Amino acid sequence: MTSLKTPLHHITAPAHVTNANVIMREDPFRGHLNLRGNPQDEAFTRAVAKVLGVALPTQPNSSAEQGTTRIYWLCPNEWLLLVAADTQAQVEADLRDALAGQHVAVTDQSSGQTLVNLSGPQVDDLMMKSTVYDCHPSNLGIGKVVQTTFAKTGAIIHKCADGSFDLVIRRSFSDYFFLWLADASQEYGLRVT
Amino acid sequence: MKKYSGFSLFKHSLKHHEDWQKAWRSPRPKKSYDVIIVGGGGHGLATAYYLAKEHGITNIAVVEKGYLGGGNTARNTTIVRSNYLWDEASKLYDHALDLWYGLSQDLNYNVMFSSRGVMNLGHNLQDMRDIERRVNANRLNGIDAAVLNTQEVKEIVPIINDSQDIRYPVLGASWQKTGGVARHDAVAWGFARGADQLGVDLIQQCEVTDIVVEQGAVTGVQTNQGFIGAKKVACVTAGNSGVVAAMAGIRLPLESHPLQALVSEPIKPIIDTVVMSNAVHAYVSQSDKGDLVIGAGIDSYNGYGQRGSFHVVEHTLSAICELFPMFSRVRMNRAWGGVVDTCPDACPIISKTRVDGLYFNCGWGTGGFKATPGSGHVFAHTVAHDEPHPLAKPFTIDRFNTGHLIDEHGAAGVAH
Amino acid sequence: MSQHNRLAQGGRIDRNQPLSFTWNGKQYQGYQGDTLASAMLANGIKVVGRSFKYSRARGIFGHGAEEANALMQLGVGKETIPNPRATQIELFDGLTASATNGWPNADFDLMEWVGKIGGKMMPPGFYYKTFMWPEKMWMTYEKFIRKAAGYGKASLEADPDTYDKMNRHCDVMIVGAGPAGLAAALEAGRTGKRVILADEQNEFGGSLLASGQTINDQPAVEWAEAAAAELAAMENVICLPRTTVFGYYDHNFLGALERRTDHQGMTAQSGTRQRIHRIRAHQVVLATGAIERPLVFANNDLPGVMLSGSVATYVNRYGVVPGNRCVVMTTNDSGYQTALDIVAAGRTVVAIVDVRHNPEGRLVDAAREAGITVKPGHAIIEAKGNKQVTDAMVAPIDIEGDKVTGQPMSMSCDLIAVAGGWSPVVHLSCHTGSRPQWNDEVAAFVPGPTLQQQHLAGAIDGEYSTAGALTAGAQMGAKAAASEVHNQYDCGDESICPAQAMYLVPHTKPVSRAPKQFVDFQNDVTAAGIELANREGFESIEHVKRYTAMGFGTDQGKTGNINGMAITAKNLGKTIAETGTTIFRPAYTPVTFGAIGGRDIGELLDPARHTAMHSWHLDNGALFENVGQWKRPWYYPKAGESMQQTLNRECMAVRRSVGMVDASTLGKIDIQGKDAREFLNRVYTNAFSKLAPGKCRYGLMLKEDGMVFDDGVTACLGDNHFLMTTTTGGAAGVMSWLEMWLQTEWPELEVYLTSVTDHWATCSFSGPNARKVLEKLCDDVDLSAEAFKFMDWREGTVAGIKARIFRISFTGELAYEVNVPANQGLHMWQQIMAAGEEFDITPYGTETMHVLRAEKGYIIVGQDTDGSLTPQDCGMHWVVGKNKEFSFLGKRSFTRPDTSRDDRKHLVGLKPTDPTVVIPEGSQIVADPTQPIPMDMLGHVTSSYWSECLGHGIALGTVKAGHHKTGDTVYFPLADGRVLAAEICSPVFYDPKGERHHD
Amino acid sequence: MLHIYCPYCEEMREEEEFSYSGEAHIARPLDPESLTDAEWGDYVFFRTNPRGLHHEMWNHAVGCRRYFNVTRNTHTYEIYETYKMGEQPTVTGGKS
Ligand SMILES: Cc1cc2nc3c(=O)[nH]c(=O)nc-3n(C[C@H](O)[C@H](O)[C@H](O)COP(=O)(O)OP(=O)(O)OC[C@H]3O[C@@H](n4cnc5c(N)ncnc54)[C@H](O)[C@@H]3O)c2cc1C
Ligand SMILES: NC(=O)c1ccc[n+]([C@@H]2O[C@H](COP(=O)([O-])OP(=O)(O)OC[C@H]3O[C@@H](n4cnc5c(N)ncnc54)[C@H](O)[C@@H]3O)[C@@H](O)[C@H]2O)c1
Ligand SMILES: Cc1cc2nc3c(=O)[nH]c(=O)nc-3n(C[C@H](O)[C@H](O)[C@H](O)COP(=O)(O)O)c2cc1C
Ligand SMILES: [Zn+2]
Repeated sequence: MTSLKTPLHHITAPAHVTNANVIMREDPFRGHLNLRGNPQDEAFTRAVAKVLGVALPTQPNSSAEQGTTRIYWLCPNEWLLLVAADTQAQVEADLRDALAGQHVAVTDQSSGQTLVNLSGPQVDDLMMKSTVYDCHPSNLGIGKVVQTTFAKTGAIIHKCADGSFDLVIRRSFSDYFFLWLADASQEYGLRVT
Repeated sequence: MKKYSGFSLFKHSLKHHEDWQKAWRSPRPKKSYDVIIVGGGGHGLATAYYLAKEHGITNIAVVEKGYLGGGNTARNTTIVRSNYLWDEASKLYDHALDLWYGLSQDLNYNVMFSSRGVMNLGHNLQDMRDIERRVNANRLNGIDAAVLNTQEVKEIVPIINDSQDIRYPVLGASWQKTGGVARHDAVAWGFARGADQLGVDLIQQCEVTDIVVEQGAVTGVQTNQGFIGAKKVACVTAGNSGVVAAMAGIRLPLESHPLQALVSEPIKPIIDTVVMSNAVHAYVSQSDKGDLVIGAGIDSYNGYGQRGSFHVVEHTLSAICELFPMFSRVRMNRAWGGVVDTCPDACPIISKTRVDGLYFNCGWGTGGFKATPGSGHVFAHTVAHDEPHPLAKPFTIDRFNTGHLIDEHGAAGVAH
Repeated sequence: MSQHNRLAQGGRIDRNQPLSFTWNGKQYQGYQGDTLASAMLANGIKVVGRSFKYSRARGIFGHGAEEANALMQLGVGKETIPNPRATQIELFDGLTASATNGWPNADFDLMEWVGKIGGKMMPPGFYYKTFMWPEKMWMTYEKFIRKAAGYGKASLEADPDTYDKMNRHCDVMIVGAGPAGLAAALEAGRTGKRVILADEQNEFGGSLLASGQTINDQPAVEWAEAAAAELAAMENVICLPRTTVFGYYDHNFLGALERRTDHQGMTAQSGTRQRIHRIRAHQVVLATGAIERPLVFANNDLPGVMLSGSVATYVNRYGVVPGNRCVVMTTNDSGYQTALDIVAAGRTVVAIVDVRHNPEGRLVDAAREAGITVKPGHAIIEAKGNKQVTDAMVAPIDIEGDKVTGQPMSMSCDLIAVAGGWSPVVHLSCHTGSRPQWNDEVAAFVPGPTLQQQHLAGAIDGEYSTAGALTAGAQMGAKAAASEVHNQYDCGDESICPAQAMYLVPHTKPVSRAPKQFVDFQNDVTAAGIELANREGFESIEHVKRYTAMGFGTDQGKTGNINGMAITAKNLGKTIAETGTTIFRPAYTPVTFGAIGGRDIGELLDPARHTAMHSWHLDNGALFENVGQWKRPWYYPKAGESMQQTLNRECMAVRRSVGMVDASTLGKIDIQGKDAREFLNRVYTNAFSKLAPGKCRYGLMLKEDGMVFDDGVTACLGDNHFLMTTTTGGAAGVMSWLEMWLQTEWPELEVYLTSVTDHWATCSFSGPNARKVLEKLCDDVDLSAEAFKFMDWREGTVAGIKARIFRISFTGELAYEVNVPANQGLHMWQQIMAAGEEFDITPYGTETMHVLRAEKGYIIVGQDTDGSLTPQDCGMHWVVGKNKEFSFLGKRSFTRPDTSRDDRKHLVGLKPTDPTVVIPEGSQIVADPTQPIPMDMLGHVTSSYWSECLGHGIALGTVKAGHHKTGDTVYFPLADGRVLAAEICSPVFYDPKGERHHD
Repeated sequence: MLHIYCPYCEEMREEEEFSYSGEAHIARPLDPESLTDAEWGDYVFFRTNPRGLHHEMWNHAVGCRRYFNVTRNTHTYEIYETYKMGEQPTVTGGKS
């Protein structure tokens, strides 16, 4: 659909960088759904697992993944569901159906935020410049998800299996995010793919 | 007590300065006093001075847990101005400003009050509306005030970044030419010497640990130097007011927070006035010694540690470098913190309490240095007459029950 | 001039890499590895500056952070840096430096005579005693005082450099890479724990770099090099040379400044010049060493008087002997080592003057064997010379070191090395409020108890032997890493003879009459000055500091403070422990402002938030207004238009046809749960119990003090589902306010809140043709006035996109707000603009929005309110629920005596008497403009505009008892002398019956 | 620079992630209308403000957005415990 524009659609990527040690890739138009509910309530967790095909992670700062669906723990009663592009409406409807009558909330955030992957040999240094959170592998292990600061804004940071970072950033801050990123990665070389 | 003057300096220099007298005595506390002032900061010492000078009460002790003037008086950015928004506040602060003029002569102690002007910058349209409002109110109250546009700001402070392309450009400012800065220690010492000269006992290293109340009336204070009796006890303990009030079973509408400040290394004169910005959060002036004196923001948490968090300083210095890009290569020499007693309406409490003979003067928060002489003056009246000075009337503690708050937040932000 | 003080060999300099530099306009040479100070000394430069009160000539005194005299003006133009110490500037080719004070120059300073003659009149605090008459003259005196004060000059141009920061986390943070720090790092590093080792010098090794000792039979320097290399190879260890830990903050957080390029030139050729490491450590090992203490004697500030350890450092580390004939004065064995080093360098030691009466042992013997004269029980009571030392006056003293007991003799010399003992670098340990403790055994303050996870190793703890430092370092490194000690150290015989504590050296004259005995060089604080302060009643050490300015300088009293405290103690008959120290604060050494600011300047000062339509606004010439962090279009001027013309055009477009504003910035909170209504009832002044799905309602939010704090429209999306909007600036505050109530007070309410501000883009278009525009784009919603009423909302398809359409109006016209997911916001905006083209649809900004709403008397929270107005004050009784069961937030405050008064300031309309006039916003309102100042003010103008459609100015304002004064004329005395007048009227100027938006 | 344990995220986080929210355990009166002006004023404005042990609320603003309680020494800044909303402190009195 041409009418769709991601928050980062207009950024001007630095001209071809030969020695890019930080690589940014946006994963645009994913479905982002915010889910609230009581994890102690089995009716809730069961219903959600059924719809999503994967159990809700209930450990703090953890995530779960199944196919194109990914779930981030945000707080004891809140999760971010990342689903395939264009499926969010269906998933939302399915969840509403499955959870009818329960104290839950499902909220579409797909346009309010975007998923950005940061990788490259010096991405750890970049993260050290950008967030007060300790992104060292000993603290932010693979699969772990934290909500924390990113420069003067916030981000949800997920450590991916390949050592890269997935960041969920808010739409209105995305220009600032990129300004920061371009600036902080200047000494490393940034490529946008 | 010998008068200070250039001539006395000369005379003493011939005698190798061996004959100078003490600026104040260090007496042992008497058994009892007519009035005990708890807290030997600027406000407490000024209260003692004016009680003795204007109300003839000289059987007074100022008890100070540390050294005189060592509380917030020792650690503030010394900005003096009176351009507050509301009538009640601006009249009180302007009374103080009147006293600043001539204070050195009155005390025979040079407090180095430097009326170099104070500028409050505006960075957005609402800032400018607020500035217009405040300046108009000041003007009609007879307080020196003007609105400056960006060019006029630049003329007074040529080094300011007046680019309109920056994140929060300078759109204008309010300007009080009669405001300025003073040498904070000298203010405390001047009042101390003046009070001592009038017979007031200044007792240092004496911490009040309890306020003794019998049948609803105060009878004295318990201290680490023993019990001291008093007919009246006037507490001027700034950040520690909540702690002192609790000794008398009273709660106050105060929270004590760290407020930090810092200085650069001394440099040659580069900024001749006081520049303040609430929006980007930076305050700067240059002391006579040459250091840039910079006020940081308030730490959000309650804290009595006289220190705050580093990110508050970082925030302030990024704002300073934005406003004054040439200061970026200047270096921070020292940073410190005070404990400010913030009040819900950013105005002080000058008040009797439900305990007879117990008075509080507190809640000056981030901005009481400028009020030092005025605060002491009206508080002395309140204590002497057991009745608020007319200018202090709006600042009694029951305004938090009646709802008659005087909200200086909107216009003053951090009200240095 | 040649480097005539340079040794032919030795030291850690590279004689094959000569570097040239300029000092006070003259060219000199030094070598790679030099500091500016060592290069200046190599060239025989003696006078490096002038003191600031008495303009006395001063020379290099130390070799590192403790240096108080050698403050430089480094570089010129926009690159210049005021006040760095020559001892901490690494030499680079082309460096230029000059003195910060002295007129016409530092070497020949006319001000010296002012100091010499006037100095007597300038004891501490003299300015408090004079300059008072006439009162008006103070500002003139002050001008001269200011000119005389200060050291270097700041540039007048913007800094060409940038700075950045890194957030670091580690298990073990080790500060200082001397023997103790290196040993600690080796232990901690081998455990695999995350370790950071920082040292402010250019290379690791600390005092070892100038030491001739051996460690485990290896020369100390080689051991240090090997240790540094071993650590550099450990992946888990981060080595940060040239990095000063400047502050130790609560909960084991440390700030460190890394100088990345300062050793290469004035500015960074690429990347950032300096970097701040923000370090959160689990455990901290402080191995910051000790600073040598000078001795206070007459004229001890003459160039040529230096710290003994510094002299040794220049000799051993830099291959520079700062003089030919040296007299060493010492209270301990370390002076002997210096003397031996000087002799080994081929220069003369005239004598070692030892204040101890019976020094003996290893080093004393060695000195005697080397043929050096030792004068036990003596002291240098005075230095002689003009601009540089020529003689030392040496006299016998009593065993306590209090009195001169015999005739002074003169020793001709050009260098005096003083060794007064050591002051551990306790600074960092004190930053979090811990007070240092006096330790009699080492006659020094050592760190006191602390709450931080902190360990001490080496000289900072009074452990002054190298083996001791290494062993303690190893222990603490292991302990911090929760492991066992691995390495053992042997440094041979380090036995010493006990030191004698000594601070002020007696003179034949009393302190007040002796030549100046300096305690704090930078602020010209003398022993006599301290005595005077004590005499005048300044007894607390903090008073002494503040009265004399001792320790106020850029060195923060690193060499002077302890002596000053000892002198005070003696004057007051107290012990040093009782006297205590002043408080150590960050920064350990000065830190560049720009580095602390980091990258958060310029565009990055604060995030600028943009809506999905931002690029369109840019493309269409919008000027922007900052609203909170948001960039909102302010107005869209066309070529040649004045701002007022633009506003008139934009306003009339809305009133006559249709205009559109980007309302995406309004806060939006999605509220779900069966108790959502109850929740809304509690947080809003009005009732939401009966709001049906498909309906919207305006609400006011109060703080508990009863004052308006936010407002907005809430739509019922479903029985248990609402969408609340907030003001743009208030969004975050409202969200956390609501969450707070839910989470802390009312957890029993089944409600979930989610901020959806960023998810929805909002195109708000209004005007008589608004419906026609929408009709073109939407065919699945009955848009008729009867079916889709004012304050209704519908779900529908607009321009092919699923949207929420709200029929709400902030302009008083027929209006729709179309909400679509922001990914489609730009598209929707473009489609509406295209559909509206035939109606001349006009984009408008916040300014026109303000005019239009003011014509309708709608308030802007924060502009028309200021936290002191109740809903009643705003004339909004209609939105306050009278019969709600729950006492909504703020309600109780209405009935307080002051809040319930009927003559509070009320928000009213103001119609200028002269219709062409627009009253300036912020004007104060009076009833009687002829009243003399101070005038009685009734209130002020909160909003004021030219209303093009009404053809006159309009304003809103607060007026005392204004609701009872409709029809009264009030006045606005302006700064320019004009007095404007207006009539108090209803705030609703336009379409008072509300027919247009109901249409 | 405080380092605070979030009882919901179950780990230590940097001060920059949190916002302070004042004294804890101040219950909103159930029936405000029945209070005297003084009682209401006391609830809205008056605080204990101790030097020493303080129970206070923080919000993990940039993290999980939960409010929680902290027992902290306002003089030394030492944190003794953090605990969830609705829970009671275990460290009380005595310490200062
Ligand atoms: C960083 C900072 C910057 C500031 N900047 C400005 C500014 O630019 N302009 C301005 O106008 N104001 C400013 N202020 C505010 C100003 O410093 C204070 O409002 C003012 O100094 C208060 O004076 P005081 O005499 O009431 O308090 P203090 O000077 O704090 O005196 C109170 C005294 O009470 C003593 N005390 C406390 N408890 C006891 C006890 N139990 N027994 C005995 N004694 C006790 C304390 O030791 C202290 O000495 C600033 C404050 C800070 C911290
Ligand atoms: N002769 C004596 O009486 C005597 C006295 C004291 C020390 N010493 C010698 O000093 C050594 C003591 O070893 P040590 O390791 O304790 O001290 P050290 O002086 O060798 O090392 C301390 C290091 O810490 C660094 N440092 C200090 N503050 C810093 C900060 N804030 N940030 C970054 N770096 C900082 C210094 O630059 C220095 O390199 C021993 O070799 C001992 O023989 C001798
Ligand atoms: C206006 C002002 C100027 C100051 N200038 C300096 C200065 O030039 N050098 C310095 O070391 N400290 C300076 N200080 C800070 C004091 O040294 C000290 O940190 C402060 O009074 C707080 O006291 P404390 O640090 O002992 O707690 C200044 C303080 C104030 C209020
Ligand atoms: Zn959390």
